Amino acid sequence: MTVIKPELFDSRSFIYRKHPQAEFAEVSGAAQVLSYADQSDPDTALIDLSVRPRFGLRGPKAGEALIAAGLMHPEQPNTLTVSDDGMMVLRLGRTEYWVLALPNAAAERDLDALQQQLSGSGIYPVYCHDSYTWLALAGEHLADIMAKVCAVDLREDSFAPGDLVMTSLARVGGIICHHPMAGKTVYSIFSDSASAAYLWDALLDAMAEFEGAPAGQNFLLSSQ
Amino acid sequence: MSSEKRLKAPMGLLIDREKPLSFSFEGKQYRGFAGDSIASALLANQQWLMSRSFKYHRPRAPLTMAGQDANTLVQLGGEPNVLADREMIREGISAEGQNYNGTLEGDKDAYLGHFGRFMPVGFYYRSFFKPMGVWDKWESFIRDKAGLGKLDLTFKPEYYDKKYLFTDVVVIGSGPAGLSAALKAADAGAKVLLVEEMPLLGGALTYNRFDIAGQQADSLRCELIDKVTAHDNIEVMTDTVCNAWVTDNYLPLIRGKRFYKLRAKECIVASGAYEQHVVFRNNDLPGIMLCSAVTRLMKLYAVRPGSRAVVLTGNDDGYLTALELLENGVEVAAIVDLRSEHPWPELLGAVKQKGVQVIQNSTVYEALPSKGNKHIRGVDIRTIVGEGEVSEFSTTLECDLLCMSAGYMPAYQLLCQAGAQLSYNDDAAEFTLSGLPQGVHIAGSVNGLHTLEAVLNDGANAAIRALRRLQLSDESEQPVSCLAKPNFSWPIFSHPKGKDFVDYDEDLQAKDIVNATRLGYRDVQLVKRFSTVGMGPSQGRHSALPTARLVAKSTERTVTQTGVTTARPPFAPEKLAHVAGRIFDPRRHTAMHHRHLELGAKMIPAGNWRRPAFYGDAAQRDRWIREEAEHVRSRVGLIDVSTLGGIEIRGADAAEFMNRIYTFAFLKQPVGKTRYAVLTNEHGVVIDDGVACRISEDHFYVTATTSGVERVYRDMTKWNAQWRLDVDILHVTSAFAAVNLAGPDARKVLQQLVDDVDLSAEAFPYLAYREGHVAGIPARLLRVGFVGELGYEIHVPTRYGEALWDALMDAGKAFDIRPFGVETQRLLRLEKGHLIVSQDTDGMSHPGELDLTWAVNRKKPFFVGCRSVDIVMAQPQTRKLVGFKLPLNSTKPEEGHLVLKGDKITGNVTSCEYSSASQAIIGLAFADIADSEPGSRISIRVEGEEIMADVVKLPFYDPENLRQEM
Amino acid sequence: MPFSLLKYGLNKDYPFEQNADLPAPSALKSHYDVVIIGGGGHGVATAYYLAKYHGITNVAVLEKGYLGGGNTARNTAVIRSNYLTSEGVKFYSESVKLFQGLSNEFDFNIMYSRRGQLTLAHSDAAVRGFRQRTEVNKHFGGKTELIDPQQIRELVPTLNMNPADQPVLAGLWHIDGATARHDAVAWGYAKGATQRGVELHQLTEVTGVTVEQGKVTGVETNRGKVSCGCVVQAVAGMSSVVAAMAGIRMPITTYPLQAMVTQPVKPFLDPLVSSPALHCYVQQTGRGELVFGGGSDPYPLYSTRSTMDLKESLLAHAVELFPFMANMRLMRQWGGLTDMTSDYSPIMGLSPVDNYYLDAGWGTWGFKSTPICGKTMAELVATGKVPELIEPFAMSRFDTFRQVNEMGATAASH
Amino acid sequence: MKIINCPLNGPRNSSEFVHGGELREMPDPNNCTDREWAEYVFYSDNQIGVITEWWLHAPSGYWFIAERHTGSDEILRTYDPSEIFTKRVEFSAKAESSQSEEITA
Ligand SMILES: Cc1cc2nc3c(=O)[nH]c(=O)nc-3n(C[C@H](O)[C@H](O)[C@H](O)COP(=O)(O)OP(=O)(O)OC[C@H]3O[C@@H](n4cnc5c(N)ncnc54)[C@H](O)[C@@H]3O)c2cc1C
Ligand SMILES: NC(=O)c1ccc[n+]([C@@H]2O[C@H](COP(=O)([O-])OP(=O)(O)OC[C@H]3O[C@@H](n4cnc5c(N)ncnc54)[C@H](O)[C@@H]3O)[C@@H](O)[C@H]2O)c1
Ligand SMILES: Cc1cc2nc3c(=O)[nH]c(=O)nc-3n(C[C@H](O)[C@H](O)[C@H](O)COP(=O)(O)O)c2cc1C
Ligand SMILES: [Zn+2]
Repeated sequence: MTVIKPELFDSRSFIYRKHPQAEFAEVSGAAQVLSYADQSDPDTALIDLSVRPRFGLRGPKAGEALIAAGLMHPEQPNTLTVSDDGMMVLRLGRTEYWVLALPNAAAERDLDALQQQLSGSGIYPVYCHDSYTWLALAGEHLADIMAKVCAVDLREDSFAPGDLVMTSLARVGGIICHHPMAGKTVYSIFSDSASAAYLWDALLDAMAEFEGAPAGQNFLLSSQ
Repeated sequence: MSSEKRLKAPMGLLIDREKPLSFSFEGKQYRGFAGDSIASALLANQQWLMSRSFKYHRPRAPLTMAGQDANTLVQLGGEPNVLADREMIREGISAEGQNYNGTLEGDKDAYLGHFGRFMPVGFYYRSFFKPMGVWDKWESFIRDKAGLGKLDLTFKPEYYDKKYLFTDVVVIGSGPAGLSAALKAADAGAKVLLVEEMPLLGGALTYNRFDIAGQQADSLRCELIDKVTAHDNIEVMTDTVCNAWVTDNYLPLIRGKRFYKLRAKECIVASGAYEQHVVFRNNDLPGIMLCSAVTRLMKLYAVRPGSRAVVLTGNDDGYLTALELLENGVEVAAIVDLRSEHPWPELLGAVKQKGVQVIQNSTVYEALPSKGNKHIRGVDIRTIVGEGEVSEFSTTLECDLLCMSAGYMPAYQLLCQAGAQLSYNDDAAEFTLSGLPQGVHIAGSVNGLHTLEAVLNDGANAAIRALRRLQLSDESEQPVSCLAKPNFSWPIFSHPKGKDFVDYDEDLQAKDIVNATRLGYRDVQLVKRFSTVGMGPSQGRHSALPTARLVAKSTERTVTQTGVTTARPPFAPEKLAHVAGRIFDPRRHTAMHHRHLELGAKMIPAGNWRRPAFYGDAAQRDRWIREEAEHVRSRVGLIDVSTLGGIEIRGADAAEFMNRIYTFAFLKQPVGKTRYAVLTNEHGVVIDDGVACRISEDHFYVTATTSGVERVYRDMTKWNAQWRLDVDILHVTSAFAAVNLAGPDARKVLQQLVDDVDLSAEAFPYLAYREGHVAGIPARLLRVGFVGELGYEIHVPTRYGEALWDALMDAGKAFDIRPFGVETQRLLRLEKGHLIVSQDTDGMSHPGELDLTWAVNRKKPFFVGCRSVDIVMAQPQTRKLVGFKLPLNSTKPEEGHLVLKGDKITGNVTSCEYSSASQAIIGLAFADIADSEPGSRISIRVEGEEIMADVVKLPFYDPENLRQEM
Repeated sequence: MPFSLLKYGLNKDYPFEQNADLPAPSALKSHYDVVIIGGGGHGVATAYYLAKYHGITNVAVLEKGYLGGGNTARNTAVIRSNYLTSEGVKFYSESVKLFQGLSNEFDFNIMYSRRGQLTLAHSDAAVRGFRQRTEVNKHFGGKTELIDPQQIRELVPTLNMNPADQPVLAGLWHIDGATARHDAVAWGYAKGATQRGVELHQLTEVTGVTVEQGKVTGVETNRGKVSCGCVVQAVAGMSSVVAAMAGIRMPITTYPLQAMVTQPVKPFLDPLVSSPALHCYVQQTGRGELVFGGGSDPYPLYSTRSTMDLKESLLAHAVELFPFMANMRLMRQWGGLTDMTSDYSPIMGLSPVDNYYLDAGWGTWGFKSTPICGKTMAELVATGKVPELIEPFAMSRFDTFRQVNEMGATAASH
Repeated sequence: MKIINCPLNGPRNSSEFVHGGELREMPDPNNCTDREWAEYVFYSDNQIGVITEWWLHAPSGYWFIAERHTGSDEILRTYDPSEIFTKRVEFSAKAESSQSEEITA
C-alpha cells in the first residue's frame, strides 16, 4: 500500500505544506487530511478542506436549475442548507450558489456530473474550487476566536446554524458559514486561495489562547 | 521606611499585604505590596518626588492618584511617560523620574524655574530669531530641553492583539451611577457590559466618604457589587479603559495587551467627574493633592498621606475628607473653606467636635516650600475680599499635606466626542453636557449630580432610556433633583510672583492665560494654541475649567461663550502598541511559490503578491537577467504569470459590454482569438491593459495588470449596475495559475505534454486561443507575444498550478528550460517595445501620447473615456512616448531621468535597460512631440551629464515579428 | 539669553496692550476695497502682501471662526518643494525661500526648522518616481538627492529597513524639507497685516455673495452686509460651498484628513520621515511630540471627527517603520477638511465671476504654499494680471483637460 | 466606525465598503459640448447636504446606492441600484456614424 501524500496528485491543496505530519486519504483526485498523527482531538480544530469537491454557479437561472436538480435550495440570500447526504448548498447573495460535499457526504455523489447537469443559458460557472480555499474551524470558542480576526458578530444569537456572511477576516475577503456537524459547532471559511497560507497562520494565531490546533476531517465526523 | 507604616484594614482595598514586592526607583530599592501603584508604594516610603515639570523643571508629586495628571509620569525601563499612579508594581521593576539634568533630586535645570519671568507666555515667538540666522543655533539648544521621558530606541515590540466585542448596553464607569444603570438594564433583560478603568468596581464608592459616620460608601458598594457580579446579564471588565467614543457606539477598550473594539447598541456614560484644584502660588508642591487623591491613598492603598494637613475646599467634600484624615491618624490643622456660607451643619459640628479649626471665606494664597521646593511645609492663608482677591493680612500654618477641592468638572471627553456640547451654568459654577446623539446616555456626576441618591436614580434613568430604545421596557424616568453645589465659582488666586499653576503639564500660570488674551489671542482656541494650555499629556482635565473662567473674565464674555477646547480622542494617552495591535498584512502566493523559493528566486513585492524578480542572488542581478533573457531568446524559458488579473465576461451582451469598457472594437472579435485590450478612465487616461480571449460567442476571458485588476473589476461591475446589460462579470484571478512558456523551443516542450490540441503554427497561430490538456491538466492556451518569442500562456485551475510547473520544467529539461523572473520579462518586452501601464504611462497619458491610437476605435458609439479621448486628441499634442537607443558603452540613463530640450523639461525616461539582443542600451521615454519621429535625437540628463540618444522606431528587436509568429 | 527675553522679564507691565499681536475686535465697515473670505494662513497672507507691496489696506479678512482655525491649525506643517511637475517645483520653491525670512520679516518667530525630509521607496515604481522628482528639483536649483539604503541607515539609524516586509529600496532626501510652527505663520501674517491697517474680523461668517452683472459687488455675513470691490476666496475645505454662493461650481471634492500626536519624549528624530506606500509620515516637533499623518479619509465628508480605523492602520505602519515607537503614547487625534482636485494641484486665479478670485484646491498640501500663494494672489488682486507663477493653476485648465498632475508627489507626504 | 446598512448583507462596518463616488448623470458623450463633458468629468457640487452615491460591499462585490448627508455623515437610506437604473442603457451612435470597421492587430 502506498502512503498517500499530496504531491502524488496533480490537484493539491493550496496549503498542503502546512500538514507535514498528517495522515491523508484520496478525495476526488487529491489528498485530504484525515487526521494529524499522534494527536488527540483538540477542543478547537482548524481543518483544511481545500481539496474537497465543490462547484459554483450563478446567474438568473441558477436557482431554478438547482431546484430542478432536486437540491435543497436556500430560500434566503446569504444562507445555506445541508442535506442528509452531506451536500451543502450556499446561497451567496441573490443568484450565486455553491454546491459542496461535506466530509460526511455520501461518497458516491458525483459533483462533476451534477455540475454538467447544472449548465445552460443564464447559468454561469463559478470556479470556487480554485479561487477559494476551504477551511473549517470547529469545536469550542469559535465566536471568540473569530472575534480576533473578524468584525461581524458571530455569536450564536446573531449567527445561527444555516447563516452565512460575506465579510473580511484578518483583512482578506471571505465567506463564513455556520453548519454544525457531529454535534460540534463548525464554521466553514472560504477565502482567496492565494492567501490561504496567510489566513491559516492568522487563524492558528487567533486560536492559540484557546489551545486550538490543526486537525483533519475526521475531527468533523467523530462526535464527542 | 517600611510597610508596617501602612494603615490598618479595611484601608487598602487594592493591596495584598500577604504579597510584598520590591522594586527600585532612581536606583534605590523600595518595598510595596501587590496591588500598589508605583506612586502609592513610593508615597508609603515617603518618596514624594517623582518627576520634574515640563518647562521649569519643578519637583512634582502625585496630584490625583488616579492617572489624571502628568505629575507622575515616570520612566519604566525603556518606556517613557508611564503613569506612576496607575502602573502597578511588579517584583524587580525599576523606574526613574523624568525630565531632569543630572539627578531627579538635584536637577541642574531647576534654575529654569527662576527664569520664569523671562519666559512669559509665548516667549518663543518673541525671541531667538534676531539677528537673522541665529534661530538655527538656539533651536538645537531648545530642542535639547524638549520632551519628557526617553525612548529606548532598541526596544522590540511585544505581542499585542485585538478583539471585537458586541453588547446590547455598555456602561462606562462603575461608580454608583454606572452600577445602578447596569443593574437596571440587566434586570430588564439587556445584555450589559460594565467597563471600569480601575481594578475595582465602585468608582467614588471605593475611596470617597459620603457620610459623617463613614459607613455608607462601603455598604452600598458591597451591596451593588454583589448584585452586579451575580447577574447573568452583566459582564464586567475592570482594569479596562474605554478610550474613545466613535460613530455608532464603536468603542475601543484597552485591557492588558489587548485592544478591544466594542460595538454597543446603547451606550451609557457614567464616567464621573474630575475634582478640580485651586489656583494659588506654589500649588504644585509635593504634598499638595486633591481631596480625592488623599482619600484614594488611604482607602485604596492604606498609605497615610502626611502627619499634619490643611484642607482647602469649596464644598462639603473637604470636610468629609478631613474626617477621613482624622480617623486615619492625620492631624488636621485647619479646614480653609473658600465659601462664606456655612456647610451642612451636622458636618460642621462633626469636624469642630474633633477640634478642627474651620476658617471660612478664606483661601490658601501661597504654599510655602521646603528647600528646593521639594515639599510643602506650610500655607499662607488669607481672607477672600473679592473675586480672586485676598486681604493683606495673612495667617501662616505649618503642614506637610494640603488637600484641595474647588469642585468638579464632568468627565466630558467621551460625551463630547459623541457630539455633546458643554455649557456653563453660572449658578452652579459648573459645566454641564447636553445634546447627546441617539443611543448615548449620560448618568451620575458627569451629568452634574452630586448626591448619592440623585446619582443612583440618574443611573436607573439612563438605563430606562436605553431600554426603551431596545424595546425592552416602556417604563418612564423618575425625576431626580440635587441641591448640592460643590463648585466654588472663582477658586483662582493669582499671585504677583506667579507659580500659581492653571496647567501643571505645561507649567502655565494664571497670568499666562490672561496675558495671552491681552496679546490679542482672545478666543479660547487661540489661548490654547498660543499658551499650549491643555495640550499636555492630561489634555486639560484640570486646566479647562480655570482657563475658561480666566479667559471669560479677561475678555468680558460669559464662560459659556468662552467654552472649552475640543475634546479629542483618545480619552487617556494610549500606547501605539495597543492601537497597532497584531498587524494583519495579507500575503498572496501563487501555486508555484514554493518552487520559486526552491529555485533560489529573488522575490519582490507586487502589491500583496510576491513574485520572482529573477533567479539567483541579488548581488548579481544584471547577470541573471541577461542570462535569463538570452536563454528565452535562444532556447526556452518559463515564467509564472499567475498574478495577472483575470476577469470573465459572460452572457448575451458580453461582446457589447467589452466594447463599452475597452477602447478597441470587440463585437466582431472571432471566437478562438485573443486581442489586446486597453482601458481608459473617464478622463481619457490609459489606466490598464490586458488580453481578451473570446472563448465563445458570449464568453470572454480578459486579463488585467496585477495591481490594476481590482479596480478594473470594480469599475466593470459598477458600470453594469447602470447599463444593465445581460452579462455576468466574474473575478477569476485566484482561480487560475498561469505561466508563459516562451522561446524558440516552446512548442517542442509543450508538444510533449499536449495531445488534444494541434500546436502547429497553422492550426494554432499567433494570437489564437485554444482549450485542451497539458500533462492531463485542463488548460486554456493563449499564443501571445509579450516577450517577442514563440510563446504560450497556459492557464490552469489553481489547484493544478504546481503540477503544471513541475510538468513543464520536466518536459523542458531536454531543452535546457530555465525559469525567468519579472525583471527579465521587463527587459524582454522592452526589446519588443511593449509598454507597461503605470511604468511607461503616468496619470496624464492618453492613447495618443502612447502610440496606442491603433487600439482605440473612435467610431463606435461609446467606450469609457471616449469623449475625453476625443477632446485631448483634438488638441495639439505636446509629448509622446518614444523608443531611444544608445551605444552599449554610453552612460546608461536610469528610469526617471529627464529628457530636456534646451532649458525645458520635455519628458522623462520610463524604461531603460542593457539589451544584448540589440547590442545597445534601449529605452522608452516621453519626449517633445517635435522630437518623436525616428531619426530625431533627444537629450537625456544623467547625473548632470547630457546624453544624446537616437529616437528609433519600435520595436528594438525583431521588427517583423517573425519570432513570435513562428 | 537673548536680549528680548530680558526686556520682558524686567518689565512689570508685560504684555503691553498696544503691542498686542492681534487687535481687539472692531465694527464692520460698510465697504472694503478687498474682502478676503477665510482667515486661514492663505487669507491673512494675501492681506499682508496686499498691504505691504501694493499699499492696499482697505481690506477685511472675514473669518467665521478663529484666526487660523481651519486647516492652518490642523496641518502637520511639512514644508517642501520636491514636487514632480516643473510648474509645481517652481512655485513651491519660491514658497520655501519666503518661509526662510518670515520670522525676521514679522518680528515674530515662526520657528522655521530645516530638518530635511526623507521619503522612502519600497518599490521600483517609487524609485523611478523619486529619481524623476530628484531630477526635476535639481533642475530648478532645489536640494534633493536620491539616496541608497546605506545612506538612509546613516541618516535615520533607527528606521526598520524592511517594514511590513516591504524593503526600503531608496530614499528621496530633500535637504530643503522643513517644518514651522503652523499657527505662528497665520499669527505673524495677521500681525503684519493688521499693523498695516487691514481689518481682521473673526467670528464673521460669509453667508452670501452678491454678484451683479457677472461681477461681485459684496458679501453678506452673520454681522450684516458689506460691499466691496473684489473678493478673494481662501476657505480651503469650504471652497465649493462658498463658491456656490457666487454661483461658481468647482472641480473639488472635500475629504477629511486626519493627523495625530504623541506625548513628548526627548528628541531622537531630526528629519521628517515619510513612507507613501505605508501611508504614514512622522516628524518630531520642537516640544518632543511625534506628529503623524497619513492618507485621506476614504469618502467625502464635511466633518473633522476622528476615526479609529485610520488611527489603527496608520499607527500599525508607524510601528513597522520604527518598532520601538510601540512604547510611545498617543495623546490626541484630529482632522481637517481638505479641498481635493483630481490632479493634486491647487486652483488659483480668476473665476467665472469678475473680480472674484479663487484660492482653493489646496487639499492636503497647502500650508507650505502660504507665503507664495499670498504673495501671488495679492499681485493678482492689485494688478488684475495673473502672475506667471500661478498661470498653470487656473481653474480653466480643467475645461481644456490640461491638468498639472502632482498625484505621485503628493499622496501621504503632504 | 460607522455602520453602513448594505441592502444585501445588512449592517456592516464601513471598512468593508468602498466608496464609489456621487451618482452623476452622464451627458450624451456624442452630442454634448466639450464644456458639458468637462463639467461631468471634473466638476462637482460638493455641497453640504444629502447626496446620492455609490457604495461597494467589497467582500460580496455588490454595488448599491446610499443617500448620505455630507455634513452629519448620516446615511438616510440604502437601496439596490435597480431602483434607479430600471432599464438597459443604450448609447446613440456618433454623428458621422459609419459603423465600426474592425481593425486588426
Ligand atoms: C491633517 C492635515 C495635515 C496637513 N498637512 C500638511 C502639511 O504637512 N504640509 C502642507 O503644506 N499642508 C498640509 N495640509 C494642508 C494645509 O493645512 C492646507 O492646505 C492649508 O492650511 C490651507 O490654508 P488656507 O488658509 O487656505 O485654509 P484654512 O486654514 O482652512 O483657512 C480657511 C478659513 O476659512 C474659514 N471659512 C470657511 N468658510 C467661511 C465662510 N463662509 N466665511 C468666513 N470664513 C470661512 C475657515 O473657518 C478657515 O479658518 C494638511 C491639512 C490637514 C487637514
Ligand atoms: N469624582 C470624584 O472625585 C468624586 C469625589 C467625591 C465625591 N464624588 C461623588 O461620587 C459620586 C459619583 O458617582 P458616579 O458614578 O457619577 O462617578 P464615579 O466617579 O463614582 O464613577 C465613575 C467611574 O468611571 C470610571 N471611568 C471614567 N471614565 C472611564 C473610561 N473612559 N473608561 C473606563 N472607566 C471610566 C472611573 O474610573 C470611575 O470609577 C457622586 O455622588 C459624586 O458627588 C465624586
Ligand atoms: C503640528 C501639530 C502639533 C500638535 N501638537 C499638539 C500637542 O502637543 N498637544 C495637543 O494637545 N495637541 C496638539 N496638536 C493638536 C491640536 O491640539 C488640535 O487638535 C488641532 O489643532 C485641531 O484642532 P481641534 O482639535 O480643536 O479641532 C497639534 C497639532 C498640530 C497640527
Ligand atoms: Zn492661498
